[in-house]
Amino acid sequence: MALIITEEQKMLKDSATELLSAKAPISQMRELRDSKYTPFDKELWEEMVAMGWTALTVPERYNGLDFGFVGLGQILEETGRNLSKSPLISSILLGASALRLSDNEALKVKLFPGIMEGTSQLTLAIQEGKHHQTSIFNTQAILKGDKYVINGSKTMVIDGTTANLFIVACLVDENYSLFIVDAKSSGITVSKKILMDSGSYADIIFKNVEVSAENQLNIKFDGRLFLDQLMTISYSGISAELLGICKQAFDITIQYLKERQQFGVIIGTYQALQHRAVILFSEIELCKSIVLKALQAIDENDTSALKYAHLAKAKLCKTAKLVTNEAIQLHGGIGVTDDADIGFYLKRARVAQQLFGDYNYHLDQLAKIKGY
Amino acid sequence: MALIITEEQKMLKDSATELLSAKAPISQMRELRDSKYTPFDKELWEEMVAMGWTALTVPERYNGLDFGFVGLGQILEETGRNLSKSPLISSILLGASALRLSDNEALKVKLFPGIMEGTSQLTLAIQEGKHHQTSIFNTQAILKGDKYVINGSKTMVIDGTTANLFIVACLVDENYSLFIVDAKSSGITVSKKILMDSGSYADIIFKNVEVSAENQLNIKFDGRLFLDQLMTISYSGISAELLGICKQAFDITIQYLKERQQFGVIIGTYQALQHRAVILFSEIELCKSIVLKALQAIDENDTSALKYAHLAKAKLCKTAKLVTNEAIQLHGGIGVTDDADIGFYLKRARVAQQLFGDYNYHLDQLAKIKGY
Amino acid sequence: METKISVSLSDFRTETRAWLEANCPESMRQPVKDPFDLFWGGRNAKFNSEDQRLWFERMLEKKWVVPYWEAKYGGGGLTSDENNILTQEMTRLGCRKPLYSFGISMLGPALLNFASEDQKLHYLPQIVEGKIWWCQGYSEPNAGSDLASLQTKAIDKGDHYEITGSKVWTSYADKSDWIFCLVRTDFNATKHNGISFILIDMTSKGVSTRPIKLISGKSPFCETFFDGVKVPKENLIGNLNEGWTIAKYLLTHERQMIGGIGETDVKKEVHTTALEKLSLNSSGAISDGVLRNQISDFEMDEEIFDLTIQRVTDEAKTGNNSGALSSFFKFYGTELNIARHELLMSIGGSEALFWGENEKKDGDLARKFCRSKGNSIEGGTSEIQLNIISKLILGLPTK
Amino acid sequence: METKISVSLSDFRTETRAWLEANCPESMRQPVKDPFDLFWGGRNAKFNSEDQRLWFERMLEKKWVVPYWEAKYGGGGLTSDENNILTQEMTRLGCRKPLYSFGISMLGPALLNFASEDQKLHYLPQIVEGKIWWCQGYSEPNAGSDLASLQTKAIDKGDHYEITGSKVWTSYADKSDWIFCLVRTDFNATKHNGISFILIDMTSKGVSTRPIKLISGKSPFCETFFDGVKVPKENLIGNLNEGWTIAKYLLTHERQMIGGIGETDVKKEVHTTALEKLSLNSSGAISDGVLRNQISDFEMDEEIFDLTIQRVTDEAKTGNNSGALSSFFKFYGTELNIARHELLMSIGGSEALFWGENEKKDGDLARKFCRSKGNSIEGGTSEIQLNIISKLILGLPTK
Repeated sequence: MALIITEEQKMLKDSATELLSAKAPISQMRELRDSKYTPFDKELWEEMVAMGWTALTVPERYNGLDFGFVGLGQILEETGRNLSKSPLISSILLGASALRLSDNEALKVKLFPGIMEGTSQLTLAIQEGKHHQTSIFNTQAILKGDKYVINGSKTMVIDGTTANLFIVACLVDENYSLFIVDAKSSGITVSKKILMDSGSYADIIFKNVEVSAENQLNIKFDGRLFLDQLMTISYSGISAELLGICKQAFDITIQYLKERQQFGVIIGTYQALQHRAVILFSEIELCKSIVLKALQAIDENDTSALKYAHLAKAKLCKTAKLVTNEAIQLHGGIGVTDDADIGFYLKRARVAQQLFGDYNYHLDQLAKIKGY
Repeated sequence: MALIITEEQKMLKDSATELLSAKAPISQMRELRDSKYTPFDKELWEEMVAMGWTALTVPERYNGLDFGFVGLGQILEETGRNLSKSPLISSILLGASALRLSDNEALKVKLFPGIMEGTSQLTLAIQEGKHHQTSIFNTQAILKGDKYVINGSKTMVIDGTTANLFIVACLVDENYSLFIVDAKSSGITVSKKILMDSGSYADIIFKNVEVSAENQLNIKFDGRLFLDQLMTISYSGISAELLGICKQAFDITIQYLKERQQFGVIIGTYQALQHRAVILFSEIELCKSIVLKALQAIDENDTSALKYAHLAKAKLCKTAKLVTNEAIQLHGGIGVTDDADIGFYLKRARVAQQLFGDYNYHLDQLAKIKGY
Repeated sequence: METKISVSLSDFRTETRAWLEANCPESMRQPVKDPFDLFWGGRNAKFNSEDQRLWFERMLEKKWVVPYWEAKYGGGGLTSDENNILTQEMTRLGCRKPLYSFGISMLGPALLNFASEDQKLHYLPQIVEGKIWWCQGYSEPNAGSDLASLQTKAIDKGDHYEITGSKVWTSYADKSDWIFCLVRTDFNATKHNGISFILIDMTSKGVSTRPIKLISGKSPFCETFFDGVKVPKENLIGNLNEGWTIAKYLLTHERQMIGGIGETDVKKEVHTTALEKLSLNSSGAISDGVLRNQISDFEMDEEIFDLTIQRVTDEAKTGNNSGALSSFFKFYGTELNIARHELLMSIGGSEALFWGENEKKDGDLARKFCRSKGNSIEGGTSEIQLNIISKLILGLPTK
Repeated sequence: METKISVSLSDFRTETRAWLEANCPESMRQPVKDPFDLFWGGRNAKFNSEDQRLWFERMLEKKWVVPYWEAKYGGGGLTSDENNILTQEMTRLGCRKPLYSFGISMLGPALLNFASEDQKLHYLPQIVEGKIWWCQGYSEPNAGSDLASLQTKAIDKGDHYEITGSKVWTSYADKSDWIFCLVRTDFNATKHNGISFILIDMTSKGVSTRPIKLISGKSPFCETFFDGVKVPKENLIGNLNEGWTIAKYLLTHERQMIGGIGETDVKKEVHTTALEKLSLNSSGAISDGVLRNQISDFEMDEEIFDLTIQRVTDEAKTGNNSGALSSFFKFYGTELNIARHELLMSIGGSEALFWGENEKKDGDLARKFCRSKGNSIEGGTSEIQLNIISKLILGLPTK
């Protein structure tokens, strides 16, 4: 299929551009930060629900729009551009996707409505150490009667302080499994962590947390495959956000190069800066291609989807690092002041780079996939 | 001690500059290549002997000058600048150094005179695979009566077609050992290989080659330590040559930037090219420091000498790659023609980068030395 | 997702495949080892093998030497979709091109866009039939990146031009029959406005050539000298003094070719070579961890670059395209090819350094490595491409 | 190799070591946690601890606050060798500087080189005694890289200058007593020739400051505004309209400081942090192979950069030196520091991203990372340093 977005996807993207630039520009993010790091603006969230973004990837049989991940990616790209804060990543990219992949029909019927209405907010608790990986968990779920008892701890849980339902990745005997756990369950301790992007994350300790066996997301579906597919979506989705970050940081910088004067000339006339700007442009051109390919691969059930997702996250992490660093440097002094917006792109990029694995991790996975 | 060369070392360097620019400029190297890849000019070699370069690192008790490796490094830097071809690397940097490190007094007394007179030409046969390493050899020497019998094969033997004595790194039981083997011994097959630098190298097969036990270079001296010290010298010496290559390729390129005109201006006025030139300058500044430090460390028996040698070779390999590539690119079309000299620097650099381990190898060793 | 394929195209593919399988000789489906083994046509055309002759004649008869040109110019008149299918099927079977020719890839497009109908009818069919070996005369010793400062002059002598000057980087000039050339026809105009595009018979009196040796060894490149060469006025293509327009058009074409767009070679993945040549650790990974990462990073960019060619091609079909993107492809594609050769040299270690004394047989890897250094220079240096992108795509100002 | 050490220097080292051990309080030998914990002196000087007061007073009495200035200016009159030994011994014991002061590091050298004897005798001893907290007024909102285009004007009013304009990046301006400032005294001269260097009392009427917040959080930087401030004419340092000479001299000084020359902190090796924080594979190597290589490459450059400082310092002693090398150190040193923080962030992973709500206590690593991005901008951007090196060392022409 053609590596371009369809007219419908383009319309969705345009509507996202419109809504976010009107209702969630970067000034909103600054205000939230200055209001004691408020996680997100509730009104904006309601607007997103009204726009149908929360239903975008939900299958039609659950009354969703089933519009696909290319569509969700367009929205995430725009939230990246505007650094808009909302539970889209935690509850939709991660939460709704986990539910979509689940073979627990009862759970799907029960939870999709709340997710789509935005009244129920999910998030994924998977990471345990300083770095993302999906091969070893210490968190265990042990079956006792008709309940599982979960023990372990998770970190980097996005919106972990506002979500009402956690999807917890556990080991059940030797197998991977995911459970829906109510945030209010007894035995759960949530510690709020404000990270560099002014976002609200949580460290969560599960101590003898009881959860009904009915809350297991994968019944017959192999946990390893489930996780791989969920990660394919996560890597690609975060990459789409990083693409928006790169594009906007680049655009702002090019604009600055066209305006700022020193030594009596516009600094954009300096060839050394021009060539550096073109390098950024070129890398972003590559980023556009792999992000779209990774998203299309999900929608098409491409057997190489995981590879494309690794490629996307690896490339986007590398490019986001380059672009945000160069963006600051090309701004000069103003670039390191809090008054300028460009620093926020650096800060969000670094967090998004770590989320679900950095460049190093994905590069290593790519080599492993190819067998070297 | 101060990280500068002494007055005496400076004088030696100046005399090398003088001799080589007069007798062994790059045009000589071109002529040798065009004369069926002649390995080196014999008259030049006699001049070098007359200058005392072959005696430079030989201890005074064997009638050498004992001038030290900083001195030899200055000469190698100048041969790098001029791409002069001679057995200095094979017979002096490697051969004389191996003998100097040896605890076989009789062998030293016997061989040093010929080496210094240039009548005897040594070389080192150590590498076996495509890449340098010093931890595994398949070449074995087995004691039978008063002789060792050597079996195995070696590659990348510098001047292997003109040397009359090979220093062969072998395994004796589980231990490393080095033997002086006459090139004419029965059982030796030498295959000439012309490499990219137009230099003459050899693949050598040893099949039941008998060598007197008296020819063992290390009697009580541990073979591993022997090799480490010999490699410390080799890495540092080749790094000195690479420094000369980098400096000259850089100087030629800067000169070109000051002369070549396009679009009605001297291309050296273009800021993008200026900044790239400064990056090269900066990296070469670092190279100067580490090469000198590595050479001084040998002369001072610094316990960190091997670490400095790894640092030198790693940094010089990386910088030589950068500088020679940029030198060609900054020359534009003329840079890829055989008429221009700059291409010879690229070709010699790539060979010198591989000799005794590339950037990758030395970077890995550095991490190992530091325990991570 | 569903893709709609029109029935006729699907039929076309089936028929094409069958025809190629039946008509392309086995030896013409093998990768090219030696560039001199290709068929270039020309007055002194010589086939290197019976299969090569057969393959050319069959394709000529089928009108598929230049399948996408109109029939009146000797082409096959295929639609863009049909031509793509033919290319895909040829790539799938590994079929060589029946004729290698700068006439097809460079002069042809210029003629189609800028020549008179008479000129088209005269030259294009000859190109298709491989009767003329064309070469290109653009750069001069002092007009490389600054091509428009070229000084080869064509003086109006009434019924003809008299041409004096020299060109460099004329590929195969020593074997070619004709050259298409940029010459200065007005020395008073600003430099871009006094240039014309003209065709010159290489057998004309006063034309001579000298081969250029590269750092990789011999090369097809030559210097070409014009010493008062008489050229009929009807050999001028397009308007007098408007040759720069044609030059710019052709440079864009050339960049796309060098940048790898439309290339049909299937490149062997670098990691495959690495697995064959390098030692692995206990978990099956390449022991040299630095090299492993370099390969992985390179293959990441290579794979994504290919996707980018696809994306931009797809976007172009919907009408979104910028000509300056060819500069981006040229720049990035050649940098990747250079990086690829650096990696292959790293993997090969001392083995890859082998040069040997026989240029034709020895040192393939090392010579290709050296040759790759020219990629970021020929067809407009990387620096020129960066300047073009900065100005035309990013809109950064110039002083 | 033998090194000759003069007996008296050897004695000096022994005595110095003994004195420092006896007189430097234990708490003054600990690394600095919070920059606000340093003693900066000034009119409103406040010691943060009794030890800090003791240490300053003892060093002042010993004349070692500025040990290398002449005694008549309040210095210790040490020779260069003696001063090096003192620095080495202080570093060895981890002694803090008794007084942090731009008066010592920046204004002092300018006064020594350009001020009248009266001015030196007036200002230098006050600096040594920590009586005045000095700040620096150079950059302006539209005069950053292009510093010489500064517009803060000093108008000659007979017995005084009247100063109007604003400065940015004035560190600690809100706490300082006096500012040394570049101002424009001739609007008709070419931009480098109309600048003067002047000292201004921050309590003068019309001076105000506003703090600048950085991406890392609060900072010591301020904007400083001058609204018709009266400054006595005797506060001018050096000749009228020749302030640019002083500025260039001081910028070289500043670059050396930022580039890390003369820095006495012993930096923890990055791989040590990596070994503490990262998982290792069975052979004891860092499992993340990419990170391992990045660390190794970084430490290679870091170690060799330190050797380069040593080499250039040693060369300078023999009289071989180029002032423009300070640009190289500034450029390369700051790039290394930025790379170091990128690596520490990589190693720390999600942990390193912690920011927290309490700027003073939380997110040390992430905030330092953000702060490091300013290194290649402050004190002259990397681009400016590259321009300087290109021109002054490589001798590349400018248009």
